[in-house]
Amino acid sequence: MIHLLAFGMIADVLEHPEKDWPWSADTAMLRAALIKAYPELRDLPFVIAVNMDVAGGEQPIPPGATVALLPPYSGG
Amino acid sequence: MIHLLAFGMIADVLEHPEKDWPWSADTAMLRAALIKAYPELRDLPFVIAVNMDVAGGEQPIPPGATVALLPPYSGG
Amino acid sequence: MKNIFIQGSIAASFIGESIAKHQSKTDIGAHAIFLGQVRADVIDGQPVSRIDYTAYEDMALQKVHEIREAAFDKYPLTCMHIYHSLGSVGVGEISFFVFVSSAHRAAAFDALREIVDAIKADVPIWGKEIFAEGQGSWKVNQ
Amino acid sequence: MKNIFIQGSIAASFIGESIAKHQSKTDIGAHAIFLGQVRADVIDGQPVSRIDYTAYEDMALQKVHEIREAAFDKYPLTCMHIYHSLGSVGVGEISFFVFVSSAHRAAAFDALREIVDAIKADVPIWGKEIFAEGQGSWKVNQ
Repeated sequence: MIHLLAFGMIADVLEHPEKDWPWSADTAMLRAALIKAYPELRDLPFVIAVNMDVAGGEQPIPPGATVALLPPYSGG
Repeated sequence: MIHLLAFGMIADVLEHPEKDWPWSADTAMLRAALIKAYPELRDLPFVIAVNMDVAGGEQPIPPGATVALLPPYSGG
Repeated sequence: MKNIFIQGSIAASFIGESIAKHQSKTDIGAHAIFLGQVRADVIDGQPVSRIDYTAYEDMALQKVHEIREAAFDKYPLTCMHIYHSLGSVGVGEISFFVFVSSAHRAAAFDALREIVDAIKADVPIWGKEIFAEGQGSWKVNQ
Repeated sequence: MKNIFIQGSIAASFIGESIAKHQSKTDIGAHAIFLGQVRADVIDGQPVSRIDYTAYEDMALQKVHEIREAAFDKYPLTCMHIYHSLGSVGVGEISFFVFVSSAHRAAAFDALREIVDAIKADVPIWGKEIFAEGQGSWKVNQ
Protein backbone atom coordinates (compact mmCIF):
# COMPACT_ATOMS: atom_id res chain seq x y z
CA MET A 1 0.00 0.00 0.00
CA ILE A 2 0.93 3.63 -0.34
CA HIS A 3 -0.42 6.71 1.38
CA LEU A 4 -2.08 8.81 -1.34
CA LEU A 5 -2.69 12.56 -1.06
CA ALA A 6 -4.50 14.71 -3.62
CA PHE A 7 -4.68 18.51 -3.84
CA GLY A 8 -6.47 21.25 -5.74
CA MET A 9 -8.59 20.13 -8.67
CA ILE A 10 -7.27 16.56 -8.31
CA ALA A 11 -8.75 16.38 -4.81
CA ASP A 12 -12.10 17.34 -6.35
CA VAL A 13 -11.93 14.20 -8.55
CA LEU A 14 -10.92 11.65 -5.92
CA GLU A 15 -13.60 11.02 -3.31
CA HIS A 16 -11.16 11.73 -0.47
CA PRO A 17 -8.04 13.90 -0.56
CA GLU A 18 -6.17 11.38 1.62
CA LYS A 19 -6.45 7.57 1.37
CA ASP A 20 -4.57 4.28 1.25
CA TRP A 21 -4.00 3.00 -2.26
CA PRO A 22 -2.48 -0.17 -3.77
CA TRP A 23 1.27 0.04 -4.32
CA SER A 24 2.67 0.54 -7.81
CA ALA A 25 6.37 0.12 -8.59
CA ASP A 26 6.80 3.52 -10.20
CA THR A 27 4.94 6.74 -10.92
CA ALA A 28 4.08 5.78 -14.52
CA MET A 29 2.33 2.63 -13.32
CA LEU A 30 0.58 4.52 -10.53
CA ARG A 31 -0.64 7.17 -12.98
CA ALA A 32 -2.10 4.44 -15.23
CA ALA A 33 -3.84 2.79 -12.26
CA LEU A 34 -5.28 6.11 -11.10
CA ILE A 35 -6.60 6.99 -14.56
CA LYS A 36 -8.24 3.57 -14.75
CA ALA A 37 -10.05 4.28 -11.47
CA TYR A 38 -10.75 7.96 -12.21
CA PRO A 39 -10.94 8.55 -15.98
CA GLU A 40 -11.34 12.33 -15.49
CA LEU A 41 -7.68 12.41 -14.41
CA ARG A 42 -6.62 11.70 -17.99
CA ASP A 43 -7.28 15.31 -18.99
CA LEU A 44 -6.00 17.02 -15.85
CA PRO A 45 -2.39 18.16 -15.48
CA PHE A 46 -0.61 16.89 -12.35
CA VAL A 47 2.79 15.76 -11.19
CA ILE A 48 3.43 13.01 -8.65
CA ALA A 49 5.55 13.66 -5.56
CA VAL A 50 7.05 10.60 -3.86
CA ASN A 51 7.88 11.34 -0.24
CA MET A 52 7.70 15.08 -1.08
CA ASP A 53 10.11 14.72 -4.00
CA VAL A 54 8.97 15.81 -7.44
CA ALA A 55 11.55 14.24 -9.72
CA GLY A 56 11.77 15.30 -13.33
CA GLY A 57 10.17 12.40 -15.19
CA GLU A 58 9.13 9.09 -13.65
CA GLN A 59 10.53 7.71 -10.41
CA PRO A 60 10.28 4.47 -8.39
CA ILE A 61 7.84 4.27 -5.48
CA PRO A 62 8.97 2.50 -2.28
CA PRO A 63 6.21 0.46 -0.59
CA GLY A 64 4.60 2.55 2.16
CA ALA A 65 5.60 5.83 0.51
CA THR A 66 3.56 8.99 0.82
CA VAL A 67 2.58 9.86 -2.74
CA ALA A 68 0.95 13.19 -3.60
CA LEU A 69 -0.89 14.24 -6.75
CA LEU A 70 -0.09 17.89 -7.42
CA PRO A 71 -1.86 19.98 -10.05
CA PRO A 72 -0.16 23.24 -11.15
CA TYR A 73 0.56 25.45 -8.14
CA SER A 74 -1.26 28.73 -7.69
CA GLY A 75 0.05 30.18 -4.46
CA GLY A 76 1.25 33.72 -3.97
CA MET B 1 21.41 90.20 -9.02
CA ILE B 2 20.52 86.53 -8.71
CA HIS B 3 18.98 84.60 -5.85
CA LEU B 4 21.64 82.11 -4.72
CA LEU B 5 20.86 78.90 -2.81
CA ALA B 6 23.43 76.46 -1.46
CA PHE B 7 22.88 72.95 -0.09
CA GLY B 8 24.75 70.19 1.69
CA MET B 9 28.48 70.66 2.05
CA ILE B 10 28.34 73.77 -0.17
CA ALA B 11 26.03 75.45 2.33
CA ASP B 12 28.68 74.76 4.98
CA VAL B 13 31.19 76.84 2.95
CA LEU B 14 29.00 79.85 2.20
CA GLU B 15 28.11 81.91 5.26
CA HIS B 16 24.37 81.70 4.46
CA PRO B 17 22.56 79.03 2.45
CA GLU B 18 20.39 81.66 0.77
CA LYS B 19 21.54 85.12 -0.36
CA ASP B 20 21.52 87.68 -3.14
CA TRP B 21 24.57 87.52 -5.37
CA PRO B 22 25.86 89.59 -8.34
CA TRP B 23 24.57 88.38 -11.69
CA SER B 24 26.86 86.43 -14.02
CA ALA B 25 25.92 85.76 -17.65
CA ASP B 26 26.38 82.00 -17.45
CA THR B 27 27.16 79.21 -15.01
CA ALA B 28 30.87 79.04 -15.93
CA MET B 29 31.31 82.72 -15.06
CA LEU B 30 29.29 82.30 -11.87
CA ARG B 31 31.39 79.33 -10.81
CA ALA B 32 34.58 81.36 -11.31
CA ALA B 33 33.16 84.26 -9.27
CA LEU B 34 32.11 81.92 -6.47
CA ILE B 35 35.49 80.22 -6.33
CA LYS B 36 37.16 83.64 -6.14
CA ALA B 37 34.99 84.52 -3.13
CA TYR B 38 35.15 81.03 -1.53
CA PRO B 39 38.39 79.27 -2.57
CA GLU B 40 37.32 76.05 -0.74
CA LEU B 41 34.70 75.55 -3.48
CA ARG B 42 37.46 74.76 -5.98
CA ASP B 43 37.86 71.26 -4.53
CA LEU B 44 34.19 70.49 -3.89
CA PRO B 45 31.98 68.79 -6.49
CA PHE B 46 28.76 70.64 -7.29
CA VAL B 47 26.43 71.34 -10.20
CA ILE B 48 24.54 74.58 -10.75
CA ALA B 49 20.76 74.58 -11.21
CA VAL B 50 19.28 77.65 -12.93
CA ASN B 51 15.61 78.04 -12.05
CA MET B 52 15.60 74.36 -10.94
CA ASP B 53 17.10 73.16 -14.22
CA VAL B 54 20.36 71.24 -14.12
CA ALA B 55 21.51 71.36 -17.71
CA GLY B 56 24.28 69.09 -18.86
CA GLY B 57 27.24 71.46 -19.19
CA GLU B 58 27.11 75.24 -18.84
CA GLN B 59 23.97 77.30 -19.35
CA PRO B 60 23.06 81.02 -19.48
CA ILE B 61 21.68 82.72 -16.36
CA PRO B 62 18.78 85.18 -16.75
CA PRO B 63 19.02 88.22 -14.44
CA GLY B 64 16.93 87.59 -11.32
CA ALA B 65 17.20 83.81 -11.67
CA THR B 66 17.18 81.46 -8.71
CA VAL B 67 20.50 79.65 -8.91
CA ALA B 68 21.26 76.68 -6.68
CA LEU B 69 24.59 75.03 -5.89
CA LEU B 70 24.01 71.32 -5.58
CA PRO B 71 26.64 68.87 -4.31
CA PRO B 72 26.12 65.15 -5.08
CA TYR B 73 22.71 63.99 -3.83
CA SER B 74 22.46 61.53 -0.97
CA GLY B 75 18.75 61.02 -0.39
CA GLY B 76 17.02 57.67 -0.04
CA MET C 1 11.32 24.23 9.96
CA LYS C 2 9.87 27.71 10.20
CA ASN C 3 6.11 27.93 9.66
CA ILE C 4 4.92 30.33 6.96
CA PHE C 5 1.17 29.71 7.12
CA ILE C 6 -1.35 32.13 8.57
CA GLN C 7 -5.02 31.14 8.80
CA GLY C 8 -7.03 33.65 6.77
CA SER C 9 -5.78 37.00 5.52
CA ILE C 10 -2.59 38.77 6.58
CA ALA C 11 -3.48 41.99 8.42
CA ALA C 12 -1.85 45.28 7.37
CA SER C 13 -1.14 45.90 11.05
CA PHE C 14 0.85 42.64 11.20
CA ILE C 15 3.01 43.94 8.35
CA GLY C 16 3.49 47.27 10.13
CA GLU C 17 4.50 45.47 13.33
CA SER C 18 6.88 43.26 11.39
CA ILE C 19 8.57 46.39 9.97
CA ALA C 20 8.77 47.97 13.43
CA LYS C 21 10.59 44.92 14.83
CA HIS C 22 13.49 45.61 12.47
CA GLN C 23 14.36 49.00 13.92
CA SER C 24 16.73 47.37 16.41
CA LYS C 25 18.76 45.86 13.54
CA THR C 26 21.01 48.79 12.78
CA ASP C 27 23.04 47.06 10.06
CA ILE C 28 19.97 47.14 7.79
CA GLY C 29 19.83 49.92 5.19
CA ALA C 30 17.19 48.55 2.82
CA HIS C 31 13.94 46.63 3.18
CA ALA C 32 12.10 45.25 0.16
CA ILE C 33 8.57 43.92 0.62
CA PHE C 34 6.18 42.08 -1.66
CA LEU C 35 2.47 41.72 -0.87
CA GLY C 36 0.02 39.62 -2.85
CA GLN C 37 -3.55 40.92 -2.67
CA VAL C 38 -6.70 39.13 -3.85
CA ARG C 39 -8.12 40.76 -6.98
CA ALA C 40 -11.81 41.00 -7.87
CA ASP C 41 -11.19 39.33 -11.21
CA VAL C 42 -14.19 38.53 -13.36
CA ILE C 43 -14.09 34.97 -14.74
CA ASP C 44 -16.68 34.01 -17.35
CA GLY C 45 -18.78 36.96 -16.22
CA GLN C 46 -18.66 36.04 -12.53
CA PRO C 47 -16.81 38.27 -10.06
CA VAL C 48 -14.42 36.61 -7.60
CA SER C 49 -15.34 37.31 -3.99
CA ARG C 50 -12.55 35.41 -2.22
CA ILE C 51 -9.80 32.83 -2.69
CA ASP C 52 -9.66 29.65 -0.61
CA TYR C 53 -6.06 28.49 -0.20
CA THR C 54 -4.91 24.96 0.51
CA ALA C 55 -1.38 23.57 0.62
CA TYR C 56 0.59 20.38 0.90
CA GLU C 57 1.92 21.86 4.10
CA ASP C 58 4.85 19.56 4.89
CA MET C 59 6.22 19.77 1.36
CA ALA C 60 5.53 23.52 1.14
CA LEU C 61 7.54 24.21 4.30
CA GLN C 62 10.37 22.04 3.00
CA LYS C 63 10.39 23.92 -0.34
CA VAL C 64 10.26 27.33 1.34
CA HIS C 65 13.14 26.26 3.56
CA GLU C 66 15.19 25.40 0.47
CA ILE C 67 14.28 28.70 -1.23
CA ARG C 68 15.24 30.58 1.94
CA GLU C 69 18.61 28.84 2.28
CA ALA C 70 19.41 29.39 -1.42
CA ALA C 71 18.66 33.12 -1.11
CA PHE C 72 20.80 33.50 2.03
CA ASP C 73 23.64 31.68 0.25
CA LYS C 74 23.40 33.86 -2.84
CA TYR C 75 22.78 37.32 -1.34
CA PRO C 76 24.14 39.20 1.69
CA LEU C 77 20.79 39.39 3.49
CA THR C 78 20.24 40.44 7.07
CA CYS C 79 16.84 38.81 7.36
CA MET C 80 13.96 37.30 5.47
CA HIS C 81 10.34 36.65 6.42
CA ILE C 82 7.79 34.73 4.37
CA TYR C 83 4.08 34.32 5.13
CA HIS C 84 1.24 32.81 3.12
CA SER C 85 -2.44 32.48 3.92
CA LEU C 86 -4.39 29.23 4.21
CA GLY C 87 -8.18 29.17 4.06
CA SER C 88 -10.35 32.08 2.94
CA VAL C 89 -8.96 35.45 1.91
CA GLY C 90 -11.45 38.03 0.68
CA VAL C 91 -11.04 40.39 -2.25
CA GLY C 92 -8.75 43.29 -1.31
CA GLU C 93 -7.09 41.30 1.48
CA ILE C 94 -3.47 40.18 1.57
CA SER C 95 -2.55 36.50 1.21
CA PHE C 96 1.22 36.60 0.63
CA PHE C 97 3.94 38.62 2.37
CA VAL C 98 7.66 38.43 1.62
CA PHE C 99 10.02 40.75 3.51
CA VAL C 100 13.77 40.89 2.79
CA SER C 101 16.36 43.16 4.41
CA SER C 102 20.00 43.92 3.63
CA ALA C 103 22.65 46.61 4.14
CA HIS C 104 22.29 47.90 0.56
CA ARG C 105 19.32 47.85 -1.76
CA ALA C 106 20.54 45.74 -4.71
CA ALA C 107 20.60 42.50 -2.70
CA ALA C 108 17.15 43.14 -1.24
CA PHE C 109 15.59 43.86 -4.66
CA ASP C 110 17.22 40.87 -6.37
CA ALA C 111 16.45 38.45 -3.56
CA LEU C 112 12.84 39.60 -3.15
CA ARG C 113 12.00 39.00 -6.78
CA GLU C 114 13.72 35.61 -6.89
CA ILE C 115 12.00 34.45 -3.71
CA VAL C 116 8.54 35.54 -4.89
CA ASP C 117 9.03 33.89 -8.29
CA ALA C 118 10.36 30.69 -6.69
CA ILE C 119 7.47 30.45 -4.23
CA LYS C 120 4.91 30.87 -7.01
CA ALA C 121 6.68 28.27 -9.16
CA ASP C 122 7.85 25.63 -6.68
CA VAL C 123 5.73 25.67 -3.53
CA PRO C 124 2.64 23.39 -3.46
CA ILE C 125 -0.09 25.90 -2.63
CA TRP C 126 -3.40 26.16 -4.46
CA GLY C 127 -5.93 28.94 -4.64
CA LYS C 128 -9.55 28.39 -5.59
CA GLU C 129 -11.31 31.54 -6.70
CA ILE C 130 -14.79 31.54 -5.21
CA PHE C 131 -17.52 33.51 -6.93
CA ALA C 132 -20.19 35.56 -5.20
CA GLU C 133 -22.68 32.83 -6.19
CA GLY C 134 -20.61 30.28 -4.29
CA GLN C 135 -19.08 28.18 -7.05
CA GLY C 136 -15.36 28.22 -7.65
CA SER C 137 -12.58 27.90 -10.18
CA TRP C 138 -9.03 26.70 -9.53
CA LYS C 139 -6.57 29.54 -10.00
CA VAL C 140 -3.66 29.23 -12.44
CA ASN C 141 -0.53 31.34 -11.89
CA GLN C 142 0.68 33.44 -14.80
CA MET D 1 2.43 68.97 -6.83
CA LYS D 2 2.14 66.18 -4.30
CA ASN D 3 4.28 66.62 -1.19
CA ILE D 4 6.63 63.76 -0.32
CA PHE D 5 8.33 65.17 2.76
CA ILE D 6 7.73 64.02 6.31
CA GLN D 7 9.40 65.81 9.22
CA GLY D 8 11.54 63.25 11.06
CA SER D 9 11.34 59.48 10.67
CA ILE D 10 8.57 57.54 8.91
CA ALA D 11 6.70 55.41 11.46
CA ALA D 12 6.16 51.69 10.79
CA SER D 13 2.50 52.23 11.77
CA PHE D 14 2.17 54.85 8.99
CA ILE D 15 3.37 52.20 6.52
CA GLY D 16 0.89 49.67 7.90
CA GLU D 17 -1.94 52.20 7.59
CA SER D 18 -0.89 53.03 4.06
CA ILE D 19 -1.11 49.33 3.15
CA ALA D 20 -4.53 49.02 4.82
CA LYS D 21 -5.90 51.90 2.71
CA HIS D 22 -5.34 49.84 -0.44
CA GLN D 23 -7.72 47.05 0.52
CA SER D 24 -10.60 48.87 -1.17
CA LYS D 25 -8.72 48.83 -4.50
CA THR D 26 -9.72 45.41 -5.72
CA ASP D 27 -7.93 45.62 -9.06
CA ILE D 28 -4.58 45.43 -7.23
CA GLY D 29 -2.88 42.03 -7.13
CA ALA D 30 0.67 43.03 -6.20
CA HIS D 31 2.26 45.61 -3.91
CA ALA D 32 6.01 46.23 -3.91
CA ILE D 33 7.50 48.37 -1.16
CA PHE D 34 10.96 49.79 -0.57
CA LEU D 35 12.05 51.18 2.79
CA GLY D 36 15.33 52.95 3.45
CA GLN D 37 16.53 52.60 7.05
CA VAL D 38 19.37 54.52 8.71
CA ARG D 39 22.37 52.25 9.33
CA ALA D 40 24.77 52.54 12.27
CA ASP D 41 27.74 52.78 9.94
CA VAL D 42 31.14 53.43 11.47
CA ILE D 43 33.06 56.17 9.65
CA ASP D 44 36.71 56.71 10.60
CA GLY D 45 36.04 54.87 13.84
CA GLN D 46 32.99 56.95 14.77
CA PRO D 47 29.52 55.36 14.86
CA VAL D 48 26.68 57.21 13.13
CA SER D 49 23.82 58.01 15.51
CA ARG D 50 21.44 59.76 13.09
CA ILE D 51 21.15 61.35 9.65
CA ASP D 52 19.98 64.94 9.23
CA TYR D 53 18.24 65.36 5.87
CA THR D 54 17.85 68.60 3.93
CA ALA D 55 16.44 69.12 0.45
CA TYR D 56 15.99 71.73 -2.24
CA GLU D 57 12.30 71.17 -1.70
CA ASP D 58 10.78 72.91 -4.74
CA MET D 59 13.13 71.21 -7.16
CA ALA D 60 12.85 67.87 -5.35
CA LEU D 61 9.05 67.88 -5.66
CA GLN D 62 9.35 68.80 -9.35
CA LYS D 63 11.82 65.93 -9.95
CA VAL D 64 9.70 63.41 -8.05
CA HIS D 65 6.69 64.53 -10.07
CA GLU D 66 8.62 63.81 -13.29
CA ILE D 67 9.78 60.42 -12.00
CA ARG D 68 6.20 59.56 -11.01
CA GLU D 69 4.76 60.55 -14.39
CA ALA D 70 7.45 58.61 -16.25
CA ALA D 71 6.73 55.46 -14.21
CA PHE D 72 2.96 55.73 -14.78
CA ASP D 73 3.60 56.18 -18.51
CA LYS D 74 5.90 53.18 -18.69
CA TYR D 75 4.13 50.66 -16.43
CA PRO D 76 0.49 49.68 -15.82
CA LEU D 77 0.44 50.84 -12.21
CA THR D 78 -2.64 51.23 -10.05
CA CYS D 79 -0.99 53.56 -7.56
CA MET D 80 2.29 54.92 -6.29
CA HIS D 81 3.26 56.62 -3.04
CA ILE D 82 6.61 58.21 -2.26
CA TYR D 83 7.73 59.66 1.08
CA HIS D 84 11.09 60.97 2.28
CA SER D 85 12.15 62.34 5.64
CA LEU D 86 13.48 65.81 6.31
CA GLY D 87 15.35 66.65 9.51
CA SER D 88 16.71 64.09 11.97
CA VAL D 89 16.22 60.33 11.53
CA GLY D 90 17.88 58.10 14.12
CA VAL D 91 19.71 54.86 13.50
CA GLY D 92 17.20 52.02 12.85
CA GLU D 93 14.49 54.45 11.77
CA ILE D 94 12.99 54.72 8.30
CA SER D 95 13.68 57.77 6.11
CA PHE D 96 12.45 56.65 2.68
CA PHE D 97 9.25 54.81 1.66
CA VAL D 98 8.24 53.93 -1.90
CA PHE D 99 5.03 51.93 -2.43
CA VAL D 100 3.92 50.75 -5.88
CA SER D 101 0.84 48.66 -6.75
CA SER D 102 -0.32 46.91 -9.91
CA ALA D 103 -2.53 44.08 -11.08
CA HIS D 104 0.42 41.74 -11.66
CA ARG D 105 3.80 41.64 -9.97
CA ALA D 106 6.24 42.29 -12.84
CA ALA D 107 5.18 45.93 -13.27
CA ALA D 108 5.37 46.58 -9.52
CA PHE D 109 8.86 45.08 -9.21
CA ASP D 110 10.24 46.89 -12.27
CA ALA D 111 8.70 50.23 -11.40
CA LEU D 112 9.75 50.08 -7.73
CA ARG D 113 13.40 49.57 -8.55
CA GLU D 114 13.44 52.27 -11.24
CA ILE D 115 11.73 54.80 -8.98
CA VAL D 116 14.08 54.14 -6.05
CA ASP D 117 17.15 54.39 -8.30
CA ALA D 118 15.85 57.57 -9.96
CA ILE D 119 15.11 59.26 -6.64
CA LYS D 120 18.58 58.48 -5.31
CA ALA D 121 20.20 59.73 -8.53
CA ASP D 122 18.10 62.74 -9.53
CA VAL D 123 16.33 64.25 -6.51
CA PRO D 124 18.17 67.01 -4.60
CA ILE D 125 18.16 65.61 -1.07
CA TRP D 126 21.20 65.46 1.19
CA GLY D 127 21.90 63.41 4.27
CA LYS D 128 24.50 64.36 6.84
CA GLU D 129 25.58 61.47 9.04
CA ILE D 130 25.87 62.75 12.60
CA PHE D 131 28.18 60.94 15.00
CA ALA D 132 27.46 60.23 18.64
CA GLU D 133 30.05 62.90 19.50
CA GLY D 134 28.02 65.46 17.53
CA GLN D 135 30.16 66.11 14.47
CA GLY D 136 28.95 65.06 11.04
CA SER D 137 29.95 63.89 7.60
CA TRP D 138 28.03 64.45 4.35
CA LYS D 139 26.71 61.16 3.02
CA VAL D 140 27.55 59.97 -0.49
CA ASN D 141 25.20 57.57 -2.25
CA GLN D 142 26.70 54.37 -3.63
